[in-house]
Amino acid sequence: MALFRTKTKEPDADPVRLDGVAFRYGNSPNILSDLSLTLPAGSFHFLTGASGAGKTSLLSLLYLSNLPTEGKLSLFGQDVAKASRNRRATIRRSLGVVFQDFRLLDHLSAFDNVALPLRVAGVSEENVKAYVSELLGWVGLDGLFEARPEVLSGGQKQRVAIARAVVGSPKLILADEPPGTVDDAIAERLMQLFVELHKLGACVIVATHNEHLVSRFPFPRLHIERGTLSVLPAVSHIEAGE
Amino acid sequence: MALFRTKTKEPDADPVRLDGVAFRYGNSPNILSDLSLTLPAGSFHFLTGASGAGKTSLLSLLYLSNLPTEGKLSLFGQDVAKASRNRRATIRRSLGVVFQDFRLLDHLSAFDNVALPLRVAGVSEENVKAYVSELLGWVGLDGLFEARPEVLSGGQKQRVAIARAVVGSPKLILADEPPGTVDDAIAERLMQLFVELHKLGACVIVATHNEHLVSRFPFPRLHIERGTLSVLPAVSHIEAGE
Amino acid sequence: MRSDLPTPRQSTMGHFIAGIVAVLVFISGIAVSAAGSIGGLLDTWNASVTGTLTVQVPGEAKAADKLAESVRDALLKTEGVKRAGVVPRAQAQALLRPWLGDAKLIADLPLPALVDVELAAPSTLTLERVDAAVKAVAPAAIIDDHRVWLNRIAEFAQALGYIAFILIGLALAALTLTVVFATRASLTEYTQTIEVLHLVGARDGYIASQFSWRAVRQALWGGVIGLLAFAPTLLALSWFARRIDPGVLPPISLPLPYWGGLAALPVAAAVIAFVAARATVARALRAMV
Amino acid sequence: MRSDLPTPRQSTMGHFIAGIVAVLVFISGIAVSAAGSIGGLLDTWNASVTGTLTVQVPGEAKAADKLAESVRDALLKTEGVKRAGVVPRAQAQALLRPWLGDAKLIADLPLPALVDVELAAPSTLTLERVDAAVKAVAPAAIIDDHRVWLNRIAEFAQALGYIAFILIGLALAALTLTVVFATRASLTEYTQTIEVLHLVGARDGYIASQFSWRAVRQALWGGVIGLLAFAPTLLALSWFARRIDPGVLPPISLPLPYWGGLAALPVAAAVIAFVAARATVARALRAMV
Ligand SMILES: Nc1ncnc2c1ncn2[C@@H]1O[C@H](COP(=O)(O)OP(=O)(O)OP(=O)(O)O)[C@@H](O)[C@H]1O
Ligand SMILES: Nc1ncnc2c1ncn2[C@@H]1O[C@H](COP(=O)(O)OP(=O)(O)OP(=O)(O)O)[C@@H](O)[C@H]1O
Ligand SMILES: [Mg+2]
Ligand SMILES: [Mg+2]
Repeated sequence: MALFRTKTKEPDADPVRLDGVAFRYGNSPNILSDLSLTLPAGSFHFLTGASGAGKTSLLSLLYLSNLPTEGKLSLFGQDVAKASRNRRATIRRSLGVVFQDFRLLDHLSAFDNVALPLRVAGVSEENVKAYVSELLGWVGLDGLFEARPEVLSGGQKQRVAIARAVVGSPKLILADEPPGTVDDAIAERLMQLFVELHKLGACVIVATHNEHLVSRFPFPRLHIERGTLSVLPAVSHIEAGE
Repeated sequence: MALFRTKTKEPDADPVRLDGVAFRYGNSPNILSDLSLTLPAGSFHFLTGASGAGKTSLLSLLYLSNLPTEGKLSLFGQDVAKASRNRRATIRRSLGVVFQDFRLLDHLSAFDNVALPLRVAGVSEENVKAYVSELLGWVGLDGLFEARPEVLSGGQKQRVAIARAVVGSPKLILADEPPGTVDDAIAERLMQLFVELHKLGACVIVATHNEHLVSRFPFPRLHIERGTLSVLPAVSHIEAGE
Repeated sequence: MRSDLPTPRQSTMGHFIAGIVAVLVFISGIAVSAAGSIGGLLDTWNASVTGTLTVQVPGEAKAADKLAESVRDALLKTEGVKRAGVVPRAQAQALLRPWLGDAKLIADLPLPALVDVELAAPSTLTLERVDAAVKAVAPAAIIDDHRVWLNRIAEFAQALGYIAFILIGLALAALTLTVVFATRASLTEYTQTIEVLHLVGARDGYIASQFSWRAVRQALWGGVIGLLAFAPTLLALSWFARRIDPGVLPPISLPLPYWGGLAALPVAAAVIAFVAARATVARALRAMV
Repeated sequence: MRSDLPTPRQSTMGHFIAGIVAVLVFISGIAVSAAGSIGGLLDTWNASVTGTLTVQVPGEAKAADKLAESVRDALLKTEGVKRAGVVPRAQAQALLRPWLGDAKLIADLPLPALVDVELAAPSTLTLERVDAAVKAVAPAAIIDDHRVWLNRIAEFAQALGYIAFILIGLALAALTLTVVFATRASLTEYTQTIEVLHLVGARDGYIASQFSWRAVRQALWGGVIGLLAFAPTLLALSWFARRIDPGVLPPISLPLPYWGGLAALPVAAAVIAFVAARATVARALRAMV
């Protein structure tokens, strides 16, 4: 599988660095408090925690949808709170995000949805076509290039969302419950995408409830409980991609 | 647990009866073909099949969002194709549906979303308050009664959707990937809701990819493959609710 | 009726439908009052121009003057006549001076006696009455009724009335179109709500009435706002008109029936919104099984 | 520019903004042309009423007739005079018949000679020129210029012009308000799209320009449709006006500058839509990190 353009140059700074980060919505109590953590390039973590623990909230800080209420968050060595809006847009182009609710654009075909990050980044239409077609084939959506999200099944939508997240060969991948609603054969393939990018040097975080999934891969877990984060060792030591 | 009003009178006819049903969207090829099946009251089935196999499509026939392209579908002994629109509305009030994409109303609080089927059916506000509060508590959403879906986490939204589906003590329950994005303790509770209703005489169908879930409960599976349905025996014989 | 729908505060389109109706009611108000004022203005002007006529009573001076007084008395009893008076002979002679020049000559002329008449409401009917009254007393009298002017202005006013009518019609058509348009657009925001209500077993009538009453409230509300914005504008316009020249323009003001019509605009908008909402929801529902 | 947004075919609000602009341009067109036509109509009428005047040349019949001919010749050379002619004495005498009755007596009267004058463009300036020309030839001549009428109608037309101006202003204000309103409402439909574009790394300027150009296209399109609907309406109105009475109403038609103004309406709507869209998207983006 050669789905991704290899990076010739490793990012200089750690993709994710949290220093005493706290976060809350509006005036409600803290959802996350005093998180300090550095995730280097080429790392792979699961993100676990009960429903409502704050997994999506933590990811929303990392994909720059929210800013920390306290503390400092640096992505690729840049303090996101201090970065200009255009700078943040540039950082976002190094991210690949699978949203828990997919966030596909209903008026665009599956192909155009996946192509969106490339087009926004100004990739040539020729390359867009090549990358997107290959990736959609890989996630098992051959023949559905022109289908709009409303005619896709739940699992098909999720695969489009995952393809969109990884199409730009991002250096930081944030996936919220990615293989939740697909059968195991496909879940395996989707995980392989992340693992492959991880091997190419990307920093990957996969939020999940699926204990089966967590136990299948030898990756450490970030566990959120009562607003604080702890790093737990991998549940399993079976090598991925077998 | 006494969450549900017991039915004094069993429904006379089988909740679900398919006779040579086929279904396709528009002019595309058949998604489902020649399905014949009767599900009696008090039955519990898992619905399995690969992503895109047609699970949601089959459920959409049962919750009267689509009509069969061919064949006859009867719910509670009534041919749905021949029923008047008001008649169909009445049939829908006997259904509890958990949609794969939740379909909560964004402008209503969690409480009002769950209350919707009761209010549409004209239940007194006093009873609405009692039933909805108890149920929301049961699914672990105490304190989130007034929260609107946009501030809920993915798992919390799903629990609201499930509460809405079961609040009216429906006689036919159709759940599309219900415990997909919640942790196992909560998944267990949610399954208990369905099992309890099943024991009270409801006919339950739960579509899922989660093999762990399927293997935990001693219920037979309806399996969709290449457009046809086969009934497979239960994977496990461990008694539910232990 | 309990509402399972977004409250207006949460609905952009709810505001929008009210806003659009406000603007359109405002415009319709302007159209109606422009038409009304121009009509009224022409009427007033028309009256000031054509509300006078002159009766010539020919004959020997003494006799003619006597007859002229009888004609005046008869006219004063005629319906629609506001004022009637015999023109003093000296004044009548003065009228001829530019033509004849020689004052002495004029005094000797057998001039007719003149009766100056002012009508309360110049109309063909009044003119016929005047004609009959005069002819009864003095069959030889000639009525100079400036009829050419009267006809011309009456025709003009009538034509303007037709056009004003058409313009109001167009404004109302635009109002209708826009309310229908805005209602339908606002309901696309609610497609998901309609679908969910449908799926939890609500009947079509229940769903349709929820949305149509909401649309009615919004249109009414917008219509009232439009009227409230329109009233001070009318006052400002009329202040401005008075400032120009109190003589030329009568105060711009609307006859009572026009106000009635304006007040009916929000109601009309509400009715249109109701029908449009019902039809739109019914169509959305028909697409659902 | 490549569009990552819904094509108008898929967008209710896209249709809607075009529709609203069409309706408003149509209304503005009606307002502008009503004002223009009423103005033009009053001008024409004004001219037909006051474009004539009578010069009385007093004196002994023969001498007066001679002098009247000189006056006529002088007037024909005066700028602004369309036609001038001596009224035959017999015709002038006929005018007096109702007053005097006796034909023989009239023939003996030292009536003034009359010159009937038609002006090309009645204005104070023209009247002054006529006055000067007449006085130079016949100092004793009297000019009966219906000045009262002239003043009255001129003032009325001017006042009506002011009001028409205000009405056009109001229509344009309504157009502006509605375009701003409709643009903002239409963009709420796109909030999700804006958010997703933002999340995949599009810059604010890129997102704003996508939406503002779309709004421009929709407003322009709507404006053109409004104009296209308006043109036949104007034709129908003018046909209707001609049918009533060709003498009373001159054909309703718009002076060229008005057409220019109407053609500018879609452009104005587009500019407003552009600014409103930019501002709305900018505000939506400011709410995102
Ligand atoms: N926009 C918001 N405004 C206010 N509160 C919010 C918002 N989004 C989430 N919350 C609250 O923050 C808490 C954490 O939510 P979050 O979505 O991060 O949970 P999660 O760990 O992703 O859960 P799940 O596994 O169910 O998706 C929840 O209690 C939720 O109600
Ligand atoms: N509205 C629609 N119009 C046309 N095709 C549709 C529509 N909805 C679904 N489909 C197609 O029908 C097929 C079955 O879809 P369905 O949603 O029933 O699958 P599913 O078994 O629920 O899959 P998943 O597990 O991924 O949710 C898919 O190929 C999908 O693309
Ligand atoms: Mg989450
Ligand atoms: Mg499905």
